[in-house]
Amino acid sequence: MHEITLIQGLELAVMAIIVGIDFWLEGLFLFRPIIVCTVTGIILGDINTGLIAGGLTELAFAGLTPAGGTQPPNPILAGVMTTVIAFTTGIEATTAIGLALPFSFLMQYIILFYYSSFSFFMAKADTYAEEANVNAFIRLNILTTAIVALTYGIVVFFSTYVAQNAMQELVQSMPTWLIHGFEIAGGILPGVGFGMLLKVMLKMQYIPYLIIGFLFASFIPFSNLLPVALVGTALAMYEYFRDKAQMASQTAIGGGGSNEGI
Amino acid sequence: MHEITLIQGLELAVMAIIVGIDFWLEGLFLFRPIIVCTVTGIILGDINTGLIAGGLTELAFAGLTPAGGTQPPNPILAGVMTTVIAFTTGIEATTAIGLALPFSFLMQYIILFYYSSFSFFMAKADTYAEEANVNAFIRLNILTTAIVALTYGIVVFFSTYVAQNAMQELVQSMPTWLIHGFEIAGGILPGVGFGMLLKVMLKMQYIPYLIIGFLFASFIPFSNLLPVALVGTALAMYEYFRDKAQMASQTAIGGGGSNEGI
Amino acid sequence: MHEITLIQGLELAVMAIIVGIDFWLEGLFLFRPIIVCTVTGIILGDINTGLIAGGLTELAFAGLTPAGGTQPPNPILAGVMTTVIAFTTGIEATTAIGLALPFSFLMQYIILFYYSSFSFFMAKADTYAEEANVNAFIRLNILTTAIVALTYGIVVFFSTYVAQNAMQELVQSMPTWLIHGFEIAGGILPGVGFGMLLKVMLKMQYIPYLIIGFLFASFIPFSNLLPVALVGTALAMYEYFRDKAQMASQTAIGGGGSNEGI
Amino acid sequence: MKESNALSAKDITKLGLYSSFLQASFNYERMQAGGFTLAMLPALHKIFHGDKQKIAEAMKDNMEFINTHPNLVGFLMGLLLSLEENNEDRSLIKGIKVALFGPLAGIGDAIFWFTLLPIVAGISASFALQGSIIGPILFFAVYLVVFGLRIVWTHLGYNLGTKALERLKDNSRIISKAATILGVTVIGGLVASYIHIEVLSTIAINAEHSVSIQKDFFNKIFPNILPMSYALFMLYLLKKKQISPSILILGTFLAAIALSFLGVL
Amino acid sequence: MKESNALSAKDITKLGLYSSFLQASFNYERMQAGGFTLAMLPALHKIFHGDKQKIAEAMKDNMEFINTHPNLVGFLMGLLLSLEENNEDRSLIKGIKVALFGPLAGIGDAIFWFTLLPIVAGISASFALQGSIIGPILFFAVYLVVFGLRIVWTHLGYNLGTKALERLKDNSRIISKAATILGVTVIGGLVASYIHIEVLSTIAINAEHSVSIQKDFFNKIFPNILPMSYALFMLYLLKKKQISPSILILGTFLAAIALSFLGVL
Amino acid sequence: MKESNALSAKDITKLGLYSSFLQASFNYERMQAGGFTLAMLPALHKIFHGDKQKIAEAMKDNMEFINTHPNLVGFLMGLLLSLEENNEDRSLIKGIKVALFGPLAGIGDAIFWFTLLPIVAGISASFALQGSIIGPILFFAVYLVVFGLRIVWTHLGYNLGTKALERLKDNSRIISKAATILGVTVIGGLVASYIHIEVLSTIAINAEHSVSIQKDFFNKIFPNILPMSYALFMLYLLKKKQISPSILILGTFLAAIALSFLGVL
Ligand SMILES: OC[C@H]1O[C@H](O)[C@@H](O)[C@@H](O)[C@@H]1O
Ligand SMILES: OC[C@H]1O[C@H](O)[C@@H](O)[C@@H](O)[C@@H]1O
Ligand SMILES: OC[C@H]1O[C@H](O)[C@@H](O)[C@@H](O)[C@@H]1O
Repeated sequence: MHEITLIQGLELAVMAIIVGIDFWLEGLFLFRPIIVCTVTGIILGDINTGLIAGGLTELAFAGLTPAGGTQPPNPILAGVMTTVIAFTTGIEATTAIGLALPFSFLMQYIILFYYSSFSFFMAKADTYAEEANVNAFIRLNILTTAIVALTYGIVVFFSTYVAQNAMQELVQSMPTWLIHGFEIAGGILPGVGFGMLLKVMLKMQYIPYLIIGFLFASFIPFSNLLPVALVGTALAMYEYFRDKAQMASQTAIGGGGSNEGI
Repeated sequence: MHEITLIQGLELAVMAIIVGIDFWLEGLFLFRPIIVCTVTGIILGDINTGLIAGGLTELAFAGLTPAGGTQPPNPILAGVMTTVIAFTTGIEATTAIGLALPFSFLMQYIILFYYSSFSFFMAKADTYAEEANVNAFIRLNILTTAIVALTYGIVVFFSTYVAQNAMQELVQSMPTWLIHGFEIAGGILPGVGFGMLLKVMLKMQYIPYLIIGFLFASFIPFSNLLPVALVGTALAMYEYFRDKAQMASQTAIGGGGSNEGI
Repeated sequence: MHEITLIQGLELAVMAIIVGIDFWLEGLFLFRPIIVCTVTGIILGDINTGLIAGGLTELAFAGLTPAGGTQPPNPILAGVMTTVIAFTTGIEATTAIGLALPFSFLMQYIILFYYSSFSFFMAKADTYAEEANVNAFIRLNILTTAIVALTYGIVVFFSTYVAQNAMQELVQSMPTWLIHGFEIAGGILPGVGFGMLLKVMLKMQYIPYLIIGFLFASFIPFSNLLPVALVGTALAMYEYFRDKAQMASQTAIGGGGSNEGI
Repeated sequence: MKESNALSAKDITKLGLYSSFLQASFNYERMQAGGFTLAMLPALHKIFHGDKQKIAEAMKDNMEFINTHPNLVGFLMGLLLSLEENNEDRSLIKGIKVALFGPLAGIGDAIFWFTLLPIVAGISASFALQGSIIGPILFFAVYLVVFGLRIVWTHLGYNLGTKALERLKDNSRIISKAATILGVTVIGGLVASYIHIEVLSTIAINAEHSVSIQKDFFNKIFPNILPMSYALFMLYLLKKKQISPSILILGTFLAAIALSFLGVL
Repeated sequence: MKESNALSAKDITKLGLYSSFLQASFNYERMQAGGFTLAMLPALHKIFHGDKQKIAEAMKDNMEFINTHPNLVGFLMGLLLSLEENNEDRSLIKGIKVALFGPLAGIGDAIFWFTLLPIVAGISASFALQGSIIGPILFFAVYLVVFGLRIVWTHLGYNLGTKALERLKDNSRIISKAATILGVTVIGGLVASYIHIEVLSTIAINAEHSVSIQKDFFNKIFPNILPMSYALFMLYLLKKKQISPSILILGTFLAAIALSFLGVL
Repeated sequence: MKESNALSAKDITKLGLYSSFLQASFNYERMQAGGFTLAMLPALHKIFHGDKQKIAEAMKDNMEFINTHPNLVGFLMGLLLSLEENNEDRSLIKGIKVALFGPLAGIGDAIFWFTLLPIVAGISASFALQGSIIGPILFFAVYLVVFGLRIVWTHLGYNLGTKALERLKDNSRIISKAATILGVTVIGGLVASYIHIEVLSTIAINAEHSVSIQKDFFNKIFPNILPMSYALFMLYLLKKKQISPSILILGTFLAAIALSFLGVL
């Protein structure tokens, strides 16, 4: 049972602003839980909790990507809150992940809101473009980014410093089955993410590869996905060279055909 | 050491008739050992022996299929007799399977005999067809099925009720090496079945798939063949889509060629 | 700590001449360590050391092949000296392999020297050919082979009988890290051999197969490479039949095309 | 889609059930011809409004040799009936039947005999062996569903009708190729897991210890090398030497007993 | 290779860095258009020597919808600028942009999102979980390199320029196919290792012992059958039923809690 | 099939044995030319009934550069002699020789060097390591058979003769491609099982416990990552940097000793 001081709250907010910008631009991947949690841990003066929380949250969220312009549960809030909850309430990180999810969702929806509402800026952007008004155009982009950054700062400050006592009471009042439920949710959630990926990528003809990757990972014990990635690479390269050869041979034939035509 | 009562003998005969029809029509697969043995067990009032015998016999016979109109050792007799022998003589089911084989062969040959002799009915069937004599045609089909069904009833009644004492003495008089020999035969026999399947299916170009299935099952531990089937599915789908694409592209080229011809 | 008698030294030399010829002609593969070591062991009257050394050295050298006319560290010297060093100095065979390496290199370079210098005989061979001087031509080939054979005899006699005491002192004076270093070298060396093979064989399009073979051997436990070879066979056959089918279909199209041309 | 829809959905469902009589008079001359015709009768009767002439013709065609997979034959029946309804040319109908029953058999056997059966058998047997009734129940449940699907296939075949025909004929080659791939792969697995050969003999390699031929030799060379070798040996005898299965079964049997007597197996 | 090399290597390096603003004004109408244009501005300005007219045109083109992978977009930018330098026809330039951003997204996502991230995450997390700071440091190091590569891609794209174009357009189809293969394979692995569903319930099969649904049933049928089923179920709902992800997340959440309450999970 | 069968089956058998002299005067200028010619001599002598002129011509042709696989060369020799018998045009014969020795080398190396050897070595070594003489005996037996096969290949080549030629030339491309596939796959396996690198160093990650670089780092990233990296590194140096194998062997050797001294390996 620890307290978060005002200073710490502000420090967390500042961190949130920085990694928030990184999240928005997908730049240095500072927005991934393993980084966020560690820094949070450092700020709270309990790096070990930060590392454990980071490891767990990173694994749970590695499958939840924004590919295709989709928006998954937010990794920053998940990271911050998992660490903070574990730190303040003293519960296990595995459990904390579950309890951090609602915050993760909240931020996800805020981002989604911006994704939509920022569309309104496009009209302005077009006019600036027509006038080749470079400076205004730059300002506009800074503005949007700033809005996101600030939002992160505020949300994190409130979720951590302001809400901490409420949080503690909440957790203590929670029945175990509910807490366990949160944990479980954390374990199943990536399924939604994968469903979204598959929706984008899985044409009938790629099903074999899904099966192979799945079988491989189900039956061969390894400590990370590199082997599966290697299998995928092998298959991808095989197919690439096959297709390439075929293209070649076909143009050859095609060419032959046209020559005969002459 | 148990006795089979006359009633039980008759009940077994009735069961044999029912599953016999199912065997002939390959309808509900009640003719598979796992079902036959269980029911036999229930009739003999020793369901547990029935279940064990069913599990073992089913596994031993899962590879012996009639695909292609071939006729493997008979699953019904194998099922009934494995259970009955285990029940009456009190020996292990594993051993009983071996001792049930001769009965399984006997019935196999009877069915093969019918496969040939029923050819004679075809002349009749043709005439009925010409006359569009529907009822006679139906009767003919019922007749053939009835013959098979009855045969099952009789064979099973004799092998179980009538022959039981002889059976017991036989088993007791058997040297262990002979009994063990029967067990072994049970373990090797599926090889013949697979040989038959391969004769039908294995063209040179499919050897790679045989190898892969074999390797997979040899080196990756699993409790049933589903994974191998998944691999097979993946490979089959891959090949299917490849061929399909090729067909498409070729007709395309073909078309192109002819257009150029014009 | 054993002595090698003069007789044994000569016997070893004789053996070296025989297997040396076999090495040169790549005939009966008597030149492989597993044979050489065993025979050496027999000659030294310590067959067990011979067998152990043979097993280890064979495994270490199985990847070092002369394919493509290249010349790997010499298997005969490696075999003889591993056994001899283990026998005379009483150290472990695993360590002896390392210490045998320098001899193996020495012989490798001698052979490389012959590979180059024998080129000078070719001029002679040409003249004999023009004159169809069969006998001279035969003598020439016998000569070259004899040179190699003799060299083996001499090198082995010196390395074993003559150098044995020096050898013993050397080994005793060696610091463990140096001996260990030799062992390690033995373990890494095949890497060079494989690099050479890959240089010959590895076009971009074959990388997938390298990956698959590597993955398979890394994750599936087996006692020899047969399974990997089976995988390779499956893949090779698959590709072979695919290409064959494609060749067929294309000639078909090609033919069709030309007909249209008419 | 059809001019005269003589057949109602109910008729097709019935057809699916009747299709189970496929093998009622199975024999080596015509294989499933008798049962096949039998199952078609009611529908044919309805289509031709009892016109004896036409029914006779249809029956004669159906009485020709056919051997396909019972679980899928309904698909073929439905398809053919949709053609009969459009009273397509008899020879066309016959041609399509001949063209399709083979591939259908290949697909059906690969899926139902070589794949589904061993899998369901494996799973439910593992329950039964623990003395749990779940085993047979599970098995029964699965095959009840499979049986029910016959009706689905039949409707499918009937509705696809002529439309799908072209595509079907084009694809049947590559479809049954795919089915064979599945089948062969699974058989490879079956060989490894359903044939059991364990050599008991050992050789004394030297004074102290001896090697077990199975563990130290065969398993070292390749696990399951004996099962695969035996299956391939059978294949060889069946294909190259034309030896009948019955003889091979008998031979296997005697060999097993002999080797047991000699203590080899 | 170019008539007028307005841009220096340094400009291209800058461009690579600016490319990080790609998503600065990300939104669902134009996706990355705003940031894309922003990143191109300095270079465009230089190429057109501040000619407002031309810059406006270029900006308008760039403001059209685009969505590609941030780590690789530099490649596209470099390529397009080399075209602008040769003042190729505007519509050509636009066409190429439209033709390439999709495949580039596919490749980038497959490599960076679906493959690199889970792998690096897996490795570094395994350190972090031991309480070792090596974890996050390793992670950071890797992504620092990835970031640095943006500059490389950009130079690459610029130098390839028109030359490579033909080849690129031909290959882009089969390249992104290959990328998809990699992606889908890895996702198959992700499903097996990142979704965790463990059924706790057991059934008493008879007096003495009871079977655990997870161990004795699901695991026997197929390990990870539940994770895969769930992922496919989600796919089904998303694709066929058009249900929004948010709802599925919420549903998953509530289901988890409910099943926890019932003691099933 | 041939006009004048100068050669008896016995001659071909002899030829098969003589083919073992292939490398009798191996050298870097002509590789196996000398031995190749030597092995052909007796048969040529017989075909040309000692006509010095013709023999000289044949010998000259045979003395041209050739490098193929000793175990299979008999096949080529048999083939060529069947052509000589039909006294085909010299240049044709030479052309065929040049066309075939390469693919034959590829096939032979893939099968005999990269596949058969490591397998037989592995199996028989595992016996020898138990101190069992079965090891070397088994090894010898296998290679005795392989040697015997030379005679078979030779007869095969001779009998196929011109007939098979066309097919051979068409297929040689895809055959040696297949052989390469086999070879490369096995080499992948060899790298994983025949190169041994084990890092001993450890890093203290915090007060209480330290991580072993090998177990906790490399093995976590990928087992055998070091062996593969090393093999690829060698490949790089050989191919891109043209460094000679001897230098790499020496380098490896010194590196190993140095790293042993430093306690890294
Ligand atoms: O899918 C292309 C692209 O979509 C969005 O723009 C973001 O999620 C990127 O990370 C992704 O690469
Ligand atoms: O092979 C087609 C067909 O052959 C026979 O009719 C029976 O064994 C069927 O079960 C099988 O499907
Ligand atoms: O590569 C062809 C050939 O090259 C050399 O001649 C020898 O190493 C042979 O063993 C090898 O087969």
